[in-house]
Amino acid sequence: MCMARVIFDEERCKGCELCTTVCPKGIVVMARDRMNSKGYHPATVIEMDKCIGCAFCARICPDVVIEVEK
Amino acid sequence: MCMARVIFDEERCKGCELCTTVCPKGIVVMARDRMNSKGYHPATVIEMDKCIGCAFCARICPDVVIEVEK
Amino acid sequence: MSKVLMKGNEAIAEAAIQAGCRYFFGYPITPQNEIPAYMAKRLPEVGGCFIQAESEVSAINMVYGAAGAGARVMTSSSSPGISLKQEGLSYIAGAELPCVVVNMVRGGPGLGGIQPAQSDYFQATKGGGHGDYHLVVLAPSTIQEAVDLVMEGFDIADQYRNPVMILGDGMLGQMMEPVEFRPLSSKRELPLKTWATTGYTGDRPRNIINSLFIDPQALEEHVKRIYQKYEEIKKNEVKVECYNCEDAEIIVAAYGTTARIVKSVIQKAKREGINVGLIRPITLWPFPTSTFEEWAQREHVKAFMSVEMSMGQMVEDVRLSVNGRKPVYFYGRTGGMVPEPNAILSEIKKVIGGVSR
Amino acid sequence: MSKVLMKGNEAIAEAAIQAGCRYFFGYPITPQNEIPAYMAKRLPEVGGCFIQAESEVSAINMVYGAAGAGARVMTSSSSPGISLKQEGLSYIAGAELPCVVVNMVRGGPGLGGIQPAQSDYFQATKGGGHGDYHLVVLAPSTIQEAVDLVMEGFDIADQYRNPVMILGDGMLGQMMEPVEFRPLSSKRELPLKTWATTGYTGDRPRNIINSLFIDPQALEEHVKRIYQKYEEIKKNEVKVECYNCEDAEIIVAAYGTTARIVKSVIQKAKREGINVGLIRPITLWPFPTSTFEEWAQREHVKAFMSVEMSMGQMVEDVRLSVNGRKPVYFYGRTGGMVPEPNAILSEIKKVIGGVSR
Amino acid sequence: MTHQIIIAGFGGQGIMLMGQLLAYAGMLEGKNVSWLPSYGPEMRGGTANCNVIISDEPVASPIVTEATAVMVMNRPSLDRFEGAVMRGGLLLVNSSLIDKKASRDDIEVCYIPANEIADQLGNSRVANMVMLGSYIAKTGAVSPAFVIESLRKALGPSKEHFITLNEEALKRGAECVKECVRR
Amino acid sequence: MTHQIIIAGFGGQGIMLMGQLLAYAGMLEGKNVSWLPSYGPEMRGGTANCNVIISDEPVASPIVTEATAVMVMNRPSLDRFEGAVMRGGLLLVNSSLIDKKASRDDIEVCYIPANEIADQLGNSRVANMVMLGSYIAKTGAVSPAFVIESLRKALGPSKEHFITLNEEALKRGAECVKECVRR
Amino acid sequence: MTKVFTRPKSLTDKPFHYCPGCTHGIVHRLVAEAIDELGIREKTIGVAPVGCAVFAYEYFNCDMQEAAHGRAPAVATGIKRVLPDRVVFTYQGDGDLAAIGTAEIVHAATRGENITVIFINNAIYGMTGGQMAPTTLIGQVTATTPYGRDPGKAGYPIRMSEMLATLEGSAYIERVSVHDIKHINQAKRAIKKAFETQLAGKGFSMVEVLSTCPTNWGMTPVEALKWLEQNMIPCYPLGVKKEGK
Amino acid sequence: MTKVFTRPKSLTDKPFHYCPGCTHGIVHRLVAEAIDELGIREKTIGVAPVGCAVFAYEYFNCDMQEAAHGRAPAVATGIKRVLPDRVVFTYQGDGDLAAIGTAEIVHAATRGENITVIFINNAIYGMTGGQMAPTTLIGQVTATTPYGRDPGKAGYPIRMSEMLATLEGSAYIERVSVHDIKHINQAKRAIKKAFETQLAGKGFSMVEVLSTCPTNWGMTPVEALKWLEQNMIPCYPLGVKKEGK
Ligand SMILES: Cc1ncc(C[n+]2csc(CCOP(=O)(O)OP(=O)(O)O)c2C)c(N)n1
Ligand SMILES: Cc1ncc(C[n+]2csc(CCOP(=O)(O)OP(=O)(O)O)c2C)c(N)n1
Ligand code: SF4
Ligand code: SF4
Ligand code: SF4
Ligand code: SF4
Ligand code: SF4
Ligand code: SF4
Ligand SMILES: [Mg+2]
Ligand SMILES: [Mg+2]
Repeated sequence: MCMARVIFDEERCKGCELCTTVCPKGIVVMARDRMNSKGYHPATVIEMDKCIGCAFCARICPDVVIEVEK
Repeated sequence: MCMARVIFDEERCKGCELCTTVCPKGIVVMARDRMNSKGYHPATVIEMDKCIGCAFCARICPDVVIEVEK
Repeated sequence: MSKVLMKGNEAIAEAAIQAGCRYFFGYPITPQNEIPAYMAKRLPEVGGCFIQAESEVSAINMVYGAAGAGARVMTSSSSPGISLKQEGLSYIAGAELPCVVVNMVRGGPGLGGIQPAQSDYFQATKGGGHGDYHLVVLAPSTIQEAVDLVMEGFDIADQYRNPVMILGDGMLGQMMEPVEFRPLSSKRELPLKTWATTGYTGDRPRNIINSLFIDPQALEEHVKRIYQKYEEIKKNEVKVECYNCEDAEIIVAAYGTTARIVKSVIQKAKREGINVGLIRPITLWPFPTSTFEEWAQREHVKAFMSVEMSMGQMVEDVRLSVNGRKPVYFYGRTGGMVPEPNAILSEIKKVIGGVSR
Repeated sequence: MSKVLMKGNEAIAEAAIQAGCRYFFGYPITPQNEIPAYMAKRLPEVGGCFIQAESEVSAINMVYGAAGAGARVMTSSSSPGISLKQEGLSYIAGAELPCVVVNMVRGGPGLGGIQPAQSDYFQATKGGGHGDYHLVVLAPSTIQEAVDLVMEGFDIADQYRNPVMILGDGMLGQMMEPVEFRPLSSKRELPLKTWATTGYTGDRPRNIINSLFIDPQALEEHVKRIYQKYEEIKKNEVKVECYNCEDAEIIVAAYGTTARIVKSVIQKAKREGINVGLIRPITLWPFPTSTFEEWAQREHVKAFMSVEMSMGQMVEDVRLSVNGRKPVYFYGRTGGMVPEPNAILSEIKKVIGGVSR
Repeated sequence: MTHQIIIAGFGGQGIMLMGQLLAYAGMLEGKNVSWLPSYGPEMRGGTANCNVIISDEPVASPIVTEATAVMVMNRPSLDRFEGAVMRGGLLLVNSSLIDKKASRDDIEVCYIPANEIADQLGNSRVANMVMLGSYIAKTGAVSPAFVIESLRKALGPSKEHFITLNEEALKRGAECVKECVRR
Repeated sequence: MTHQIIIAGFGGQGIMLMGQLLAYAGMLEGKNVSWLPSYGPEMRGGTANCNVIISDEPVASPIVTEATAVMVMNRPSLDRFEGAVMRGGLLLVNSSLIDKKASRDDIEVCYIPANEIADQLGNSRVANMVMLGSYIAKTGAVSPAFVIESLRKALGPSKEHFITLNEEALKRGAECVKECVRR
Repeated sequence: MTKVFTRPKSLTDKPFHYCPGCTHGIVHRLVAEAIDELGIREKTIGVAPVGCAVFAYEYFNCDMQEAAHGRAPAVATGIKRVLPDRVVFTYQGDGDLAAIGTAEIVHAATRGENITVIFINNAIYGMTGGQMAPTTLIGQVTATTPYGRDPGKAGYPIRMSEMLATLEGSAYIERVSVHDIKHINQAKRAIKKAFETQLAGKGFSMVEVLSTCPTNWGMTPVEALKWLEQNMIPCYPLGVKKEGK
Repeated sequence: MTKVFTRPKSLTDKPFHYCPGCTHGIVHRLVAEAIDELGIREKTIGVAPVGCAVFAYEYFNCDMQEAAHGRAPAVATGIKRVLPDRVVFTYQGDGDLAAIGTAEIVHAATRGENITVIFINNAIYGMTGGQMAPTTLIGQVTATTPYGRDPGKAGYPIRMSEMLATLEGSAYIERVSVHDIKHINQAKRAIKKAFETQLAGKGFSMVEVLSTCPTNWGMTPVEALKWLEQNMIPCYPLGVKKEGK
């Protein structure tokens, strides 16, 4: 089983939700519970262990919020 | 036999000789013996009776020097 | 008619339509985008035509064509876009075509910024294009005045066959004030546009719109005839507001929105017992030279000060008008910075301190 | 070096090459076509590059790019083409890029004519583009001076990071005179172009060529810094020729080829016992204001007269300099007409008659 | 009498509309008015603010540097505009979004829980009208009826159901101004 | 001493070259010189003319309005420039192409059959050099040797055989000036 | 005898200022003939370029406007929008249309502006004394390509007709030549068709005419026609490039 | 664990000012990745447009010039001629490139200027608040086509890639999209290839990227991607339009 991890630079996130639409595992969601200093609900990953490190989320993010490790 | 006639407005002629190259009868020539007030030897027709009124000479003349009657 | 609250840009567009303008050719640029947007919406409603041109260069040349065809036509832009129109404006002036051009000035040079400025004064009044010519330059201070001047501007353009520029700034374009669209107080006898290229049907000479005169003598005669027209304009069309000049120790020269700020300063100064006057040129070209001349001769006036949103441009015309009779000072902010009343007041005090010493 | 007989336009092109200019971007227009033609021939020989741009607009923006990359670069045109360059010039001034721009002025406005004129003075000196900025404007009177000023112009441009305009006219461009290509008398310490975009290898900060300052405060600071530079230029770079001014009753102001005609007039006047002086601004911006001020204070000088190939443009700077101390008159021809010596002389006599009455 | 007003907040809070309604209402009352927005790159998100003047005299400068009243709808606006209130002037703070207190003691400050009230009314977008209601009640600068008339103009005839909601918001805002602090 | 010269004729007659050779020769003699062409749409056919000044003093205006000498190579040029000769000045007329006589009686006029002489030399294109030879002989403005040197520069090394022809033309032109009329 | 060939009514009496043998004159006449034959002179408004044809306003016997260099399509647009029932045409050179006026022609075409453009491609700037045009052939020597046009430095000849044909707004585009009688006749038909396209309200029409500049090519007029045929036509293939609906 | 996806070195640290979900940001990253992968950052000089990407000079971590609206190709030409061994690219919007800058892009292409152009087609003027662009779709409502773009008045959408592909000087032109991962990957390959084309000295290269403007289209970012796919791609077919030698 491949271990992978995504890291969000939440301050850069603008809450556009694009990343949530491309995750094959459906684990990227918006964090409705918090806001960054720009006033956006940032994207985040639930169930990180399901992440396959495909980097789709990172590749579609217009604000280079996401790093992926594998 | 068809009668035709070409009339040169010699003052307008610039002696470019284009008309002389298209006459199927080869009757359009430059009048080396005279100059118009612009200093050009004008084109003219020798043996007008050979003219078939095809108007090729007129059609190629860039300065609308030539009228054709038939 | 009742008043409506409108943005300066929209009011200017509506004024043009009410003045019979049916053609608008423009290219987007901040801070005047409400003008083309309004025109795009309204012109089809009144049977007119709006085109977003591919550039300002193209827009001004569409204006040339439409004006030459006899239409009332307008374009608008802001500083960099107006620079691109300079060749076209010179052609329009040279071919003696009437039209109205709006410049909602922003900070420069170059791409600069988008905040209000007055640093295109030279370009507007001295001729940013080549050759000897002038635009009639109208500088409204309120939106109502903008509306009135746009409407009159079309008449002036038609009367003298000369382009008219409305010189505003981002602030005037973006703010809202109540306006009334009212008929012009001065009715002009406008000449028929018998010179327009509408088709040569034989009932008049063939019409040619042109600014080429390859024979220098002919060109000189043409230019001199245009300059005679300019003398007429200078005689008939100068507009200026004098405010609180009687008994003023110092007279400030300011136009457009800056003049409004100066008025606030004057009220403030009054409360402090300082008598400050304002000469507000409404026509920047022709410049109200004689108004300055007259006040410069008054003894109570010790000095003049030009206040501008620029590094000092109109001040040259003030100096030319005052012609050494009194000292002329300058205070300005630029690049989109708006002069603050307190700063102006303290400049005024400095000057008064200086000249009364 | 020995002298060669050269056309003004070709001499200007060669001077640029001798000054190290290796890039030329231009678009044909009469009467300056010999400049691009010469450059097209010569630049490949010296390892440089000539491009005939698709338009003047494009040419000036190529100049922007090349200057930003650190090269010595030139463009040239004539009046309508220079109008099209106004946006680009404002950008170049705003981004503080050094370059040399030649305007061989022809009659205007509009398409106008192709004979010599000086009716682009306002455009050149006041800023035909938008925003607060100035070009350094050099106005040669002879071909030798054109050569010298072009060479120095590149240095001035580099020293102050500001565009320099050579303002000539069709006559200067088309005539021939002997010229010598000689090293500049004044050697300048020129700053290294560490700001040029040559590739960010990490040994210096990242370089950005730009004129956008979206924050008005930043834009104002930027403009004010440029204006401090202008003060330096005013202090260091004013060039002017005074000719026969001692004892002159009237001083004529004239520049470029017109000044040569005036010199002929002065010789003629001398023979008739009339003492006429000439102040010939060589830098039109910065204008030799203090020279005029000084002579205006002399008692023997009764009046000034600006003689131009325009409807009266430089005369405003003369008036601003004289500032009411003495009357300032104007005589001009325009549209490609060249003032005749006799006509100038009779104007001078008229003025002298007037002021000595 | 001249009201010199600054209104500031986030881009989406209806700041510009508040100012326009005030100016329109002022005009309907026969006053001289002006409305001046800040424009520029701020428009794209970030903060927005506008200046409104309502006066018996013709409006000279449309710029408000010494405000008779400032309304701040978010925290950055409080920081930025608190200083612009003239001595003795009025500061209205949207206490729903601003937890900080004003620091000046030479002005009157009202804390209006505009968003909370709006939420209570079932539409958080009318927080601006709550604030406006407070301002009007406090200063009497314009009559609420004219504000509603202006709003009717702005919304167009189809949105009549919104009007009631907004009227209510104005009213609720007006009720809040009892809680003001004059220091 | 200042020579102020106007040269005029048809486009193809080598008018501009005449002027340039004069100016170049003047320069080689260490004089101040200038050459000023008329330019413009006239260039495309029609007439051409230029002004040349050769002077001990620096050249002020390069425009010749009162010429010490005028050379006209065709009829329209005579009509246009006869009046430009200063009183006592010199007018050289190409009598091969101009049948008219000059009308002024306050100047010296020479009739030079330039084209005929050129034709005699076997090349009608050197009519301009014939005329130039006359002018130089008459005025001594520059030495013929410098004109030839200038011509050598203008033609380049490959055209050496032309030089002899041109030298001859200058000489023949010089011989003509005996036939001048001083009135 | 009746006149079988005579000066078209849509030309004024003024003699052309063009150089001897310059085919600008032929094209002028063809345009005038087309206007005559369609009977539209009274409602035609022409726009002259800056280029050798700058004085076209003196030759076409209809109302005319003289445009700034390259801007004729914009000027024509202004006229046409004001007077949609008139016939508006521009007459432009290759410097005018294919260099400085590139944006104006592309956008007039893409807008489907209902105007007719007569485009004279003579592979050079005639009026200013023979500089390179965008249409100058590879290797061709001009005042600004003294060593011959090198595409590595000065780019390739531009085929405006083919380029504009890619635009949806262009209704009719044809390239023709006037180097002999047959092609002159073809050119005439094309020009007439272009006006007909406008009259039918179909949108933008353009005829590119390969033309000579004997003066700046340094040839006799007769040589120039040959050079055109042998050198220009291979680079600029004749024929209809676009024909809409 | 190793980083399999991280911020490219050729981007500075500065957060983009673009609206949420605006695909300008994706394209910036792709350009930076291509530069990184080719190892050319040190010799790359970029030219920013006037448009929403006006601050591109703050984002690309290489030397940059900010050009006047539409003139980036001319500015790039100036730079490239002075520094022929550097890599020069422009980044331009559809107003910048396809409207005001039409002449500059056409002539850079026909000159075969050895530069790379990244062309962002978002069918609108983003920066100035949503006016019609030359690429605006038929029927699309914008600030200056309030009744929807009517081709009879405002012309047809312009296909720049197809148009420029007709020019001999263009070496490589491809149209791509960034509406999903597959297309983003394709876009990346195209951008890289464009730079490679320049590095090989082949001449003008351009990648047209279909891009969204959620703000002025009045949609959420996610809706905008769908709208792009469903409306723009049919009008602007993806693929290689030109691939030279
Ligand atoms: C703005 C501007 N730039 C340049 C010129 C100079 N100019 C006049 S005509 C011309 C080009 C003419 O070439 P073309 O359009 O091919 O017409 P042709 O003379 O060959 O028929 C140029 C560059 C001008 N008048 N205005
Ligand atoms: C000469 C000039 N004209 C107009 C403008 C105003 N302007 C700035 S950006 C822009 C258009 C932006 O649209 P686009 O190029 O499509 O880029 P986007 O914002 O959509 O990415 C315009 C018209 C300007 N700055 N300069
Ligand atoms: S890397 Fe792939 S699997 Fe992991 S969160 Fe991102 S899109 Fe989902
Ligand atoms: S795509 Fe990027 S900016 Fe958008 S929500 Fe996801 S992480 Fe945030
Ligand atoms: S009409 Fe025909 S046959 Fe007669 S002269 Fe002309 S070309 Fe020859
Ligand atoms: S074609 Fe015309 S201009 Fe030429 S020679 Fe014949 S008649 Fe004369
Ligand atoms: S220069 Fe060329 S295009 Fe112009 S008129 Fe002469 S031959 Fe014709
Ligand atoms: S306005 Fe449009 S193009 Fe510009 S940043 Fe916002 S979404 Fe992107
Ligand atoms: Mg041509
Ligand atoms: Mg866009």
